[in-house]
Amino acid sequence: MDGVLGIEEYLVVASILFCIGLLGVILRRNVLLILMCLELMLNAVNLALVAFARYSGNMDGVILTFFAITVAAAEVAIGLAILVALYRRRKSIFLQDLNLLGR
Amino acid sequence: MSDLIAAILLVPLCSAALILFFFRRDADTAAKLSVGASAVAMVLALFALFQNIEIDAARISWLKLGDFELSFGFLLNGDARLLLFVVTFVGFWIHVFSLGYMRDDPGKARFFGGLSVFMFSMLGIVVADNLAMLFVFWELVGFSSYLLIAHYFHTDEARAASKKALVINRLGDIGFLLGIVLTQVRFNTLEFAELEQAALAQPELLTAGLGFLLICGFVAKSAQFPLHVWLPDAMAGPTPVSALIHAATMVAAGIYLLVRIDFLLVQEVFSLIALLGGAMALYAGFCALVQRDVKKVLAYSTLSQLGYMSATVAIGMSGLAMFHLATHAFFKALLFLGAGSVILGCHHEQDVFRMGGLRKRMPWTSWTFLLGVLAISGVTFTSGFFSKDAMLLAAYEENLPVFVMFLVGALLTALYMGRLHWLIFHGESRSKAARQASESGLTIIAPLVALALLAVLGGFVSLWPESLSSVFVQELEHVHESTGNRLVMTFGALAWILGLWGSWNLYARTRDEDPLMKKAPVFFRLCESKLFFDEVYDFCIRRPLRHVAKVFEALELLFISGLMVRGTAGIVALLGLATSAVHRGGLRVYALWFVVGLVVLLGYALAWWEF
Amino acid sequence: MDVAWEMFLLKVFYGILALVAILTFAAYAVLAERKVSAWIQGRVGPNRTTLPIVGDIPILGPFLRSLGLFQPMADGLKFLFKEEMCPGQVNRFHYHLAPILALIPALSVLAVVPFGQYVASTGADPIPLVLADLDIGILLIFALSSLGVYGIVLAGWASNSKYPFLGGVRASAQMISFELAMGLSVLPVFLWVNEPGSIGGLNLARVVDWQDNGWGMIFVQPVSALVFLVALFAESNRLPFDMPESETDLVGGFHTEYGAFKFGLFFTAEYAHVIVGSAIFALLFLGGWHFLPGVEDPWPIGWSGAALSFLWFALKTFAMSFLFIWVRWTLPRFRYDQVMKLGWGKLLPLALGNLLLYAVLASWMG
Amino acid sequence: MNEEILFYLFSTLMLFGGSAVVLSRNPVNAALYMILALVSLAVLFLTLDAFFLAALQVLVYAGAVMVLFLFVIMMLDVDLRERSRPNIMAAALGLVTTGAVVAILLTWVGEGSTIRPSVGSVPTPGNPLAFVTGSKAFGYALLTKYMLPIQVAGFLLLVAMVGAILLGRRTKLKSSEGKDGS
Repeated sequence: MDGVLGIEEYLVVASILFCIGLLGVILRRNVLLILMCLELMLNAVNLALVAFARYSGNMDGVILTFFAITVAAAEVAIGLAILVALYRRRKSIFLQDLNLLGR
Repeated sequence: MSDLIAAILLVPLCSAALILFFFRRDADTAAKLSVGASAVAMVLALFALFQNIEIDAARISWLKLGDFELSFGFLLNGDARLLLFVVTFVGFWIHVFSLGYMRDDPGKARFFGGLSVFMFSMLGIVVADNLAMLFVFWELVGFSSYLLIAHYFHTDEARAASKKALVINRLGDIGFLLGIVLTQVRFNTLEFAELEQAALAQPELLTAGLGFLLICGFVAKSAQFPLHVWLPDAMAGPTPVSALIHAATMVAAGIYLLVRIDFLLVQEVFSLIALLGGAMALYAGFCALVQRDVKKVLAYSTLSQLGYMSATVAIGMSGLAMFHLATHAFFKALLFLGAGSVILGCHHEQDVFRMGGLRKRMPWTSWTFLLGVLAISGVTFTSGFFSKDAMLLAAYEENLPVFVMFLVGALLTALYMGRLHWLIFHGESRSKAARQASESGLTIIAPLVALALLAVLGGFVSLWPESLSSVFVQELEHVHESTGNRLVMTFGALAWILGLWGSWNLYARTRDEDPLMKKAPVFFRLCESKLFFDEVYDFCIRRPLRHVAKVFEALELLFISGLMVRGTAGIVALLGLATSAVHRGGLRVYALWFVVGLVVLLGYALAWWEF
Repeated sequence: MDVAWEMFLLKVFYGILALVAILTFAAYAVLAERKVSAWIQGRVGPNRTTLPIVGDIPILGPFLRSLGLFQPMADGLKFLFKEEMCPGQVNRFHYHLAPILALIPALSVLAVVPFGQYVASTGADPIPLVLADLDIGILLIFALSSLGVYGIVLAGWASNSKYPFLGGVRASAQMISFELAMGLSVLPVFLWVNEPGSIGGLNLARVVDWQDNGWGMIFVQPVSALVFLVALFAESNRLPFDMPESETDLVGGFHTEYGAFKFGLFFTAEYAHVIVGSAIFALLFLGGWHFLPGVEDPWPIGWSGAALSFLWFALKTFAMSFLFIWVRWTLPRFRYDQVMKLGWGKLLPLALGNLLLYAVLASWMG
Repeated sequence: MNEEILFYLFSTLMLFGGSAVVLSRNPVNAALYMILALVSLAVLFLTLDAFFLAALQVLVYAGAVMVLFLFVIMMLDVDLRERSRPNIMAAALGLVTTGAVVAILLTWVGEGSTIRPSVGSVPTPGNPLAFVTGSKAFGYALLTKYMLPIQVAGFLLLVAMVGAILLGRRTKLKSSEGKDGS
């Protein structure tokens, strides 16, 4: 059974997920959704890391993912706090309304 | 006892600082603080003078550049002691006078702050023991006089006058600074004591050029020819300022400088100063004769008296100059304060032809002013008589042309001062303001009385304490022993009697216009034009300079403002415009660029792997 | 059919069995709730429902009827056959999704909850009866139960109505708050169980093993047990912490707009929560299926022993469930801010201090 | 065999969830799809024998992070649907560049290993940092090699907590000030 499922399958899935997230970041205007898409990208990287760890038989990648999850939690907490503060100030969470430069 | 001197110096400074930082809104406190500070300074100065203390050699290093070292120290010899007394004493009474004069002024706190700064810088000049320190305080005096002249900064006149004073003083100070630098280069020291020794040891180092440079400062500060034009204009300041600056202290600083550095000056310089001084005594007298503004009359009178002093210094009798400086400080301050009292009484009316008949309404002012007039005219046994007589004697012995000029000057002095007094206090009141005038309060009368006492009695040398009179008593005795004593005294008496009598005849029953204008119109107009000095300056200096300035302005507009400032700004702005086209705060655009960068990076990495 | 496939089918079978069991329990827990509340309030409770054949048995039938044992069936049928109402203002998709999301985590937790032991005749170590004997058991329970909040939040939001929304927001805040204290309260237990030299891990069965002398963990770590119990009440939204559905101020809380079968799902989910929570408490602190303190387990070898151990464990679980009901009908409700203060201000520091204390103790004892 | 089924099933689900996040107009839907993607990812972790991480993934991401997201979405309680369609140019450009990234990544991926080392359940004394299924390895790694990072991470969480509290509080003060002023 082993050997059928190689690392490249995981990496392909991870890179596709990463690009989906990236596309979301580029296309979406809602800051909330952009944050979510960033989380998607982060998770794609997590998947790749775990796959690397599993295929190299080493714990490091998994531990790194562990830290990534920790940091992501902190990041989301702060990001959402900023978002709520922004919303209270500007009554909008759409990027084009938050832009103070240009236009 | 440097500490005591330092205390005298620092008390006004502290007062100024306190007013600046804490009492700008609290004018009454500021005034009390300033007056208190000047009182403390006077008491300390009197204490220092009557204790006859010696100055130890304690010096504070201020600036050290390689071998070159600048330090602050105190030199308190005879003339410094005399001037210290004059400045603190007269300064104190002027402060007291200001309390009354400036009572309702909106800028009262600012004014008293300025007075304190001025006291500080003036005292600094008095006690300085080297040229560098003197120069620092010299500039501070210039700055504070600028502040005070511009007190009524909302009037164009005061603004222009303060600017003029500042610019002309800078002009002189440049020469002075160059002279100081040259002195340092030649003698490798700036201290008066060391300089004196060096000048005695190497007289060949003294040149006319050095002397001319050094007296530039004197010429500007003492408003001597040809830089005298600022002083009459400076009357735009409040009257106490005119009294303080233009009678007792600031203009005296020039004379004082001359006395301090007279060992550095050579004969040619002295000759020039003597000539200029004599001419000034004459010229200013003529100008004063036709002025309508009471303060301008006094200003030209000051110029004339300064001419006396500088010429006296130039003919080698600096002690007599200091003596006249002191007595002049008393009676000129008295006259200015009296004029201030009159102006206050007439609700800021300064035209003498709109006054008249004030004798009964302002008796104290009238009588003290009369004493001042007598003193300045050199009426026998007033202070002015003693000092002026001595100067006439000295001139008679040393330099006859100067003597003649002095004599005519003395006649003119009596003439215009008499004119002033008759016009103000005698005859009929010629305006509503004059008819409604009333005597001023105690804070104004007290200084008048105190200064009148000194103006009358200041000439008796025996009344002076030893430590103050030492500077001039010797020369005084010397000139009195000379042969022409009696002759000169007669001439002097003739001069004031003639002057006062003439003025009584001319002006005692004047109506609204100057009788001289009818009797000698050409002479009158010549005097009124002040010999076209302002016009000549305007034509010879201001207009050509304006053209030069226009050229420079064009250059600046083109190169500095245009090419360098706007040009660099333009380049930056262009760059900014270019970059801001990408950088518009669009988060998604940033992300896109990020991805593009990622693609490039990955592509590069991939290609690198395949190679 | 190969072995793996067989194992897979077996697990599916067991899973279905467990589901049926838990749903039955939940149904009867509702009955218990009603009966106990009636007794506490001096009433009789449901005693009318009966079944055609069983109820006709002479003495036993009326007795069962008076106990209300047939009531849950009637209730279930009622939920099933009521008209499915859907209010006009709701977000249809989320409105229907919410009860499903509420029930799934409550039930899926079962997978790692051991419910008995099987001792093989060879005299080997007893094998815990559990669907998935995972190393990370307690972590998975926390993970899955933390998903339960979505059902409530979504229900509150999708109802598009004020009170449900408030209930939903309250529920999510409360669950997030108390989850922390709960996790921290369990840590000392595992700290204690994972002595040096042991295999280590977060397996629940191992905790039960550690208590095989019959002395429950509650005697060793009473504070942990207290914090866990309080947090359990809050997590399952039971009184005195039933903020999300406090009838007096929010009408029905998040399920105000729900009726019929969807309401039944919420209902079931809540009781499933109660029962699973009771079971976990019994496992962690009451010694699981082990017999009384100081008494050797009397379970015989083989399947009969396994059944007995399961029954004993079920007894403990029911006792805990009874405690839940008892508390509900005894204590008044907290105010919302009091709940949050209790969570962050009291329980969390207490749990932290407790963890610190046991960490120090563990290192001191080697 | 099972793993393969799981992998294909859940990676499809995950990619579907991710795409739905990007495409859905309603943020609540997006959040729900996000949860789907995250849980699917947890299952993928399971297929990689990373049980602990899978549980953690569900606990932290699905259980806490996404609840926060939902919480904020509901708190703001406005119409969060995007009003305008995405810029065609931006969409095209984004598609092209991400496509390029995918292409490059995929060409890179082709040379991977297919050999999956067998794993034990607990770390061995000889190789304590080897990949194992048990959670004990985490404890071991975190307390030895990753001692400093774990402390830094803890500190980071503390800072984040303080920051979040501060951000929330300050805006509250600001808004009350605004009320006073108006």
